[in-house]
Amino acid sequence: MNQLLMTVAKRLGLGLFTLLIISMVIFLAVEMLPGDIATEILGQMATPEAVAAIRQELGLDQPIVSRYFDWLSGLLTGDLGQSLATGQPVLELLDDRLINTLYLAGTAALISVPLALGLGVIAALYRNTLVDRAVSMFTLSAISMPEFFIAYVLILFISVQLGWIPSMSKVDADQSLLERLQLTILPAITLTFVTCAHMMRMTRAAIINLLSSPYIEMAYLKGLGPWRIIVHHTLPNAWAPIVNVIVMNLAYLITGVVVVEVVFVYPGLGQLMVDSVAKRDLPVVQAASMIFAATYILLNLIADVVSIVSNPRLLHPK
Amino acid sequence: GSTPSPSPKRGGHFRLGLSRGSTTDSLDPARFSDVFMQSVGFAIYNYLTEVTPEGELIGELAESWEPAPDAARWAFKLRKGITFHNGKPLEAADVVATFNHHRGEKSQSAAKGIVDPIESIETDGTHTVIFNLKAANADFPAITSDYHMAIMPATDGKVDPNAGIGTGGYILEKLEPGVEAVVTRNPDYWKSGRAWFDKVSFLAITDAAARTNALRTGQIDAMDRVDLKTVNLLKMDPNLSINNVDSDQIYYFAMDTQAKPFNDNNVRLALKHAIDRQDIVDRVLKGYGRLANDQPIGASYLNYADLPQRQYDPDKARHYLKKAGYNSLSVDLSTSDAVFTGAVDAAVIYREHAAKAGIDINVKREPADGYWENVWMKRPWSMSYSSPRGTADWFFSQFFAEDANWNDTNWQNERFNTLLKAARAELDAGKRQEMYAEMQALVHNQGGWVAPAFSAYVSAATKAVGHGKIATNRDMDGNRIAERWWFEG
Amino acid sequence: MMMTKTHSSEKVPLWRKVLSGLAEAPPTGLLGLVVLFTYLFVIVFAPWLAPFGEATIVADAFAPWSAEHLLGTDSLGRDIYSRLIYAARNTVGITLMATLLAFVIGGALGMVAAVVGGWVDQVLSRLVDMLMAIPLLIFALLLLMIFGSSVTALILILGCLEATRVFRLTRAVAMNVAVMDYVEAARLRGEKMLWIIRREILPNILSPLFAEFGLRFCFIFLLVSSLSFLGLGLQPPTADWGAMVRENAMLITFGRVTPLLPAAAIAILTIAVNLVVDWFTHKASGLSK
Amino acid sequence: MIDEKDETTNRPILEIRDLIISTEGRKATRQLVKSVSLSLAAGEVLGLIGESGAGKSTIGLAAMGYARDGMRISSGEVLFKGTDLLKLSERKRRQFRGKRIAYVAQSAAAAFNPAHKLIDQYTEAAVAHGVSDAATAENEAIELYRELGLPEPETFGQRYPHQVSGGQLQRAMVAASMACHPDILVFDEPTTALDVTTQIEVLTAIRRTIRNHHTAAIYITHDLAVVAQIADRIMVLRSGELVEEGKTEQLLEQPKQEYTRKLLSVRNLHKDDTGSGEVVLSVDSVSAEYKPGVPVLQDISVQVERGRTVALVGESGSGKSTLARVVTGLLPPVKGGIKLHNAPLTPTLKSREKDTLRRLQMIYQLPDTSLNPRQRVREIIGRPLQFYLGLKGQEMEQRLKELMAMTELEEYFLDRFPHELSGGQKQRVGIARALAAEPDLIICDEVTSALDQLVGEQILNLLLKLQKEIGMSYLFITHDLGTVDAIADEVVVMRKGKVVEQGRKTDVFSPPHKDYTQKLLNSVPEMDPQWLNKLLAEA
Ligand SMILES: Nc1ncnc2c1ncn2[C@@H]1O[C@H](COP(=O)(O)OP(=O)(O)OP(=O)(O)O)[C@@H](O)[C@H]1O
Ligand SMILES: Nc1ncnc2c1ncn2[C@@H]1O[C@H](COP(=O)(O)OP(=O)(O)OP(=O)(O)O)[C@@H](O)[C@H]1O
Ligand SMILES: [Mg+2]
Ligand SMILES: [Mg+2]
Repeated sequence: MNQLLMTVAKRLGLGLFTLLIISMVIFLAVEMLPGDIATEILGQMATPEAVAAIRQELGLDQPIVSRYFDWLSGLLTGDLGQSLATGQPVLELLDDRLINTLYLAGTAALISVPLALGLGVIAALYRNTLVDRAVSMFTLSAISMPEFFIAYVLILFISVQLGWIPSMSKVDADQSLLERLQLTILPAITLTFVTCAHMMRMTRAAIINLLSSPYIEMAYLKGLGPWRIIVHHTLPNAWAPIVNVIVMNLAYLITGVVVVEVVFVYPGLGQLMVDSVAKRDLPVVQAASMIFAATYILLNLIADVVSIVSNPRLLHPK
Repeated sequence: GSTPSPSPKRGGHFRLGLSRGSTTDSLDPARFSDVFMQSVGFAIYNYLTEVTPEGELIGELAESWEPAPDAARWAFKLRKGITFHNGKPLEAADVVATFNHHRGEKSQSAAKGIVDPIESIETDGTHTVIFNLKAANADFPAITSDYHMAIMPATDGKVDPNAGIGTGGYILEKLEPGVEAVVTRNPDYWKSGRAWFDKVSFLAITDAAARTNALRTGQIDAMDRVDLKTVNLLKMDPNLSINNVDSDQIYYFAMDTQAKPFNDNNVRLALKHAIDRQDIVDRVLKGYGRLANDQPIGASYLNYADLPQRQYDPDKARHYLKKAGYNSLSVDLSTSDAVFTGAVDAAVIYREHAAKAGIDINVKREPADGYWENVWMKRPWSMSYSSPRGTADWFFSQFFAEDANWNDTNWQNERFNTLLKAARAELDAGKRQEMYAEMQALVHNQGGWVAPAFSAYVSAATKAVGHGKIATNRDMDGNRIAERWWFEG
Repeated sequence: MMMTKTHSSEKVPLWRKVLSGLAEAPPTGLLGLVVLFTYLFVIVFAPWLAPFGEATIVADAFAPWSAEHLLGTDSLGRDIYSRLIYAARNTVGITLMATLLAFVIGGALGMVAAVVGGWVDQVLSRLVDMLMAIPLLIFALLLLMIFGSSVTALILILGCLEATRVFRLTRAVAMNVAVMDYVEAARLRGEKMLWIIRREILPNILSPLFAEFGLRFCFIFLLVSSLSFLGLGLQPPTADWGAMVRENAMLITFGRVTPLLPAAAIAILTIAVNLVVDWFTHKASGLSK
Repeated sequence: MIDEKDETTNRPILEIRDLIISTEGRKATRQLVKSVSLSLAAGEVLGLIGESGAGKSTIGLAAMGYARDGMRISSGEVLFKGTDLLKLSERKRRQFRGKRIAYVAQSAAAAFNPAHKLIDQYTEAAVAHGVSDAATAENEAIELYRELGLPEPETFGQRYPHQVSGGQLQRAMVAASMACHPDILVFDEPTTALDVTTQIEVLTAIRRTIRNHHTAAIYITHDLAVVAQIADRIMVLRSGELVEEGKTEQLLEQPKQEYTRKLLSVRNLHKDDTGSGEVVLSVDSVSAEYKPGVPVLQDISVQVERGRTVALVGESGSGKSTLARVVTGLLPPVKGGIKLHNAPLTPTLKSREKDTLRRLQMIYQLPDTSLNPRQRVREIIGRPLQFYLGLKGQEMEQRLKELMAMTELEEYFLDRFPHELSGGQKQRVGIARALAAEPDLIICDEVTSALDQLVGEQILNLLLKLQKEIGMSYLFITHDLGTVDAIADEVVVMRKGKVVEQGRKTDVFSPPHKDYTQKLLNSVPEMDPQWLNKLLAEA
């Protein structure tokens, strides 16, 4: 157990270091991209004088190194700065959207992870039968469609033709949890379609990969039923690869859903990120990127921890 | 559009889905960039002047204005008894502060170029503002109707551009950039017969399908930018009406007239003859637009000159090509869907047309991100668009004058430049018309624009929504949809 | 060297092995192969199979299905059937190359990380963590700036992006092989790392890599067209399935099936690839029931 | 504990009639078991012996109505108290497995699910079959654990499989097989993977359990000495066919078949002392550790002379393999040095010359993991030839043939993959690979323990032959004292990382012994069916 804590601590430290590097890379990257906030805000209307004035006002004429360290020291004191475009504190901008994003990711994960696991188990159980083929074909077809397309189809049937759920998922802080859930369900289902296949296929593969293990044969010889063998004897040993894929998909649910946000008009972080990159609103880009990167690092860490916890060899060393 | 309803009704919550909202939107009128904030701006602010649906310039906060004594000095008289949402009465000082927000060394305004011709502003009493211009300009009053020039209250000679306080028909309740803006009716609005709704929500809905679905399922009452590819299908919905508003928003291909091979006017003429404008209007705009004639001034402008329409003529194109010494020509055309929806399609169709004239147009789709910085005005041939400006002078000064900021064709025409300056100071309407006609002909024949089409503003609304004649100067009824529209009884 | 010299003495010629392999194949695997070959056929003979040109405007927009235009026309009036055929040619190649590139880069580095271990592994793994954690948009824009927007750049960018995922998988499975006695034996012999990777590790991790290939291929397929908004890669009027779905997607909102056609083309390809992949992985799992 | 048993011993509790099992697949099927019949009376123990691949496990599993993946029971009957298991549905059959007939697998380490506690794997079958509830089953488990001499029986079950030693695990498996009080137990080589001392523990436990619970059993092994201790009756199998059958004593004393005689005549190897005085390898007071501060080897000194064999013996985990790793340079020692031909070796592998690497070769315990499954034999053996000696073309081909001949392999095996070879053949490929480098010394890490006796014998013979012919030296790691006796010149006995005793084989193996050596020696099973009894009586 102590060793586990040590591993986690070490990885957290490394994660923080990675975050630091990422913050530099992103700072540099946005710097290197053509244009800056001044030209982007003014757009087609930009005159050199106005651009220069904005740059000066926002301190963009300072050397990048000093701006980076200003940002960093701000970060360390819990000050993420202000949006260059709107002047609003970055924290305020992120707040609601982060919650929305997590809510959507959470709902989607609650549907898709158990579903993918279930389907994966069923496919493994009935491997190479019609059931297996059907599950595979369905999920594979789902990931062959661009996500916006899946969204359109869902909206067509559920919102336009049946009128069950509104096509716009405009959630806000005042809604009750239930209202929110209703509005989040369509984007969540879309994301389920998008992520299910990967997790399901990996579950299936990881389980099948273990089916020739001696302890599975032993379980058969104990006279156990196929369900119990798969769920009780195979799955616990297959977690490591499965969790890795789950985590990859969770990361995607949090960091990569801008298209779904756009189609369902869902106010999440993705849209904020895209707009801010387009406008080169560095403090917002930087903050959102940090959230995404931290998500990624944290989830990877969780995957590693789950791999350890699910493996008694690592959890209870001799 | 549908027939104007005779009986506007007060009340209701109007929900408007708009395409171009962004999380970086700001309340500062100096930074308004697209239809979303412009529409919000026209709901909460008033301007000195207003363009009517008929295209006429009338006073809004200004009661009247006159050149005093020549066109280099303009005096605007303000209406009396108007108060801002915060209760402060409107005075000349507010106007001065507002304009100063856009002017000066330190200005960060997108409208800096527009107010540049102003030398100084002064007040004459509490309700008169005097603009001293650097040079005479007969068209000056028009620029005060520009969407950036929203009048805001001043404290100590300065405006707070982010407060969102104006004199308009609606009071800002909240702005969530990139999501929505909500305004409620200003109970003390000074205009009568305007601002009918109790409440208006402006919803940022970037995706055309999402807007369409929202409208079809009754989650919004009106939307901008109908997807032209499917407009015919949308038309079949009996509950909706499609508004096809003719406008002078122009789509064009800008050639650098200093760069090879476009420095030869014969090549330019060849390319101008190598495009089937009607086909572009039909296929890209699905008929929602008009033919353009390689120059920006459209029928809605005061000084429009009706030049003969240039036709698609591959033979003539070949002829000019030969004159320039080419048997065939291969050129790169830079484009992106960032220019306008369908820009890439337009380029692809043009390519097919030009092929018949022996011209090989190599369509290069450039990154949408950074298109205006890296591609437009940088590549020898790129695509662009422009919304109409109030006057021919305004447009020419920004795009075709030798020192224009956006002289995207790098065009240096002496005759044109002389005419442009002279026309500005000319107060005789007839003479001005002559001069502008000649300038339009110059651009048409020698300029670097291949301009195939003026696009219409195509919006949609439920049949429950009523409106009068829809203005053509800007999208969504001149951005004044909140003020001018209503729910039918 | 040795192998080339002595291969001649091998008893079973390749075609024989292929044939006997095919005879062993499960029906679904065969089905997958048949589909893949059909696609290959279409790709090779596209100009002969397509009744109209890829970019030629031949009729009114959205002409209905007819004898002349089997699947109707698109929003500009181009023949959809012809474009579907040409699109196979344009995208499959790019996707395949990008996927291969991703597997070459990610696979090679993943194996190096697993075999060498220690700080090399740490550095590579953290680097990949980092690359994956940088938002796709910024990453893509950055690469776009560095490599430009040609087709080559597109392949490079997709390859780099996806290589990170492949790296993680390869590293994980190669780790399991790297501890085998035969790898230790090769080390004891004094073999260079390259040889160990090429001859000892790689042949043993092909099957999980294959499985991943089946899914990656599909992901990259979709990425190709979703990156097109950045102005990357395939230039108009070149047809690609992803873009065809995108261009006509709005139609589905009105219940028209046109955009389903290219989507189905992608789906069938994905399923076929995965059927074949299933066959390979199953062969390697040691199960036959 | 004992539930109702069929008392009529003359009526068999299990009968297998004309069982034919063949491979499954599209290729031409092959018969793995060719019409075998057997019967088992209640309380009787039937020994099933034969070389590797003879079909022992296959028959054992068939007794439970089960065929491994890739095989099919094509005909025959498996009658359990008159019910033909093969005619039942899978669901019905499941009610017999684990409940009436239980299985004890060869490798408990592999057959226990690593994810669950031992106790849960005990109670599982009992609960699933409705024999008892979890609490009762747990109590019974504790009782059995105690009976089997497992440490701390009350809490033993709370451990995970990896937390107990191999011998304990195997006993836990025996216990788990008893959870439903089955009528028949099938033991599939339950002691093969264990070292001698542990083997005794398990064997004793099994015997006690069978006797106490009056359970019938099928005991599968390839070790006659083991089966002699436990079986009432023995069946000898070869290539899926019955060779001979008889009462244990009778079969051991008067085998009728040549094959059985061959099985019995193992361990008749003998070697002469072939010392030369020329020291090839010398390990000088080496200490090593994996984790700082936890020494795995302490002060080991070993010398190997040219043409001689030094055997390294000791229980599992005593550090034998670790010493091999230190010598080969995989694990740098923390103290001490290693000399090859009196020239000091650098501690790490990387810094060693190619020629030094060539001189020291290694053969691994498990040919399955030491031969790359994706390389043909030609490449496996050819690589060192090419790598060290730069051979190619005709020369290489010539040498390959010589090596194949030397290791008694058919030439056409060159184009096979390892999985197309039998266990003994694979191990010979490993030897050929080592020989290809023309080394001065070969380290053999348990090269025969995974092989059946006949094959192991052949391998040892081969090694001896090579020693005689080309004066090869071996550092021979094993836990099998029989093997040591057969081939070693010198013996080093290790325990917990230290040398306990060391010297000429004749000295070490003749009394007086050190305690530990004595224990090791006593643990080697002998063919005498009474050996175990005597041993236990002594203790
Ligand atoms: N899954 C399988 N599919 C096909 N053939 C198999 C399979 N498993 C084993 N065999 C073959 O069946 C034969 C009998 O195998 P079995 O495992 O019963 O032998 P065994 O006598 O138990 O040998 P060992 O002592 O090595 O355990 C062998 O020739 C083997 O190659
Ligand atoms: N890679 C390793 N890291 C840490 N400890 C190890 C490692 N390999 C072996 N050990 C430990 O070192 C000790 C000696 O192990 P070694 O493998 O040398 O034993 P052995 O005598 O060869 O046993 P066996 O007969 O089971 O092969 C054991 O306690 C083992 O747990
Ligand atoms: Mg066996
Ligand atoms: Mg060992």
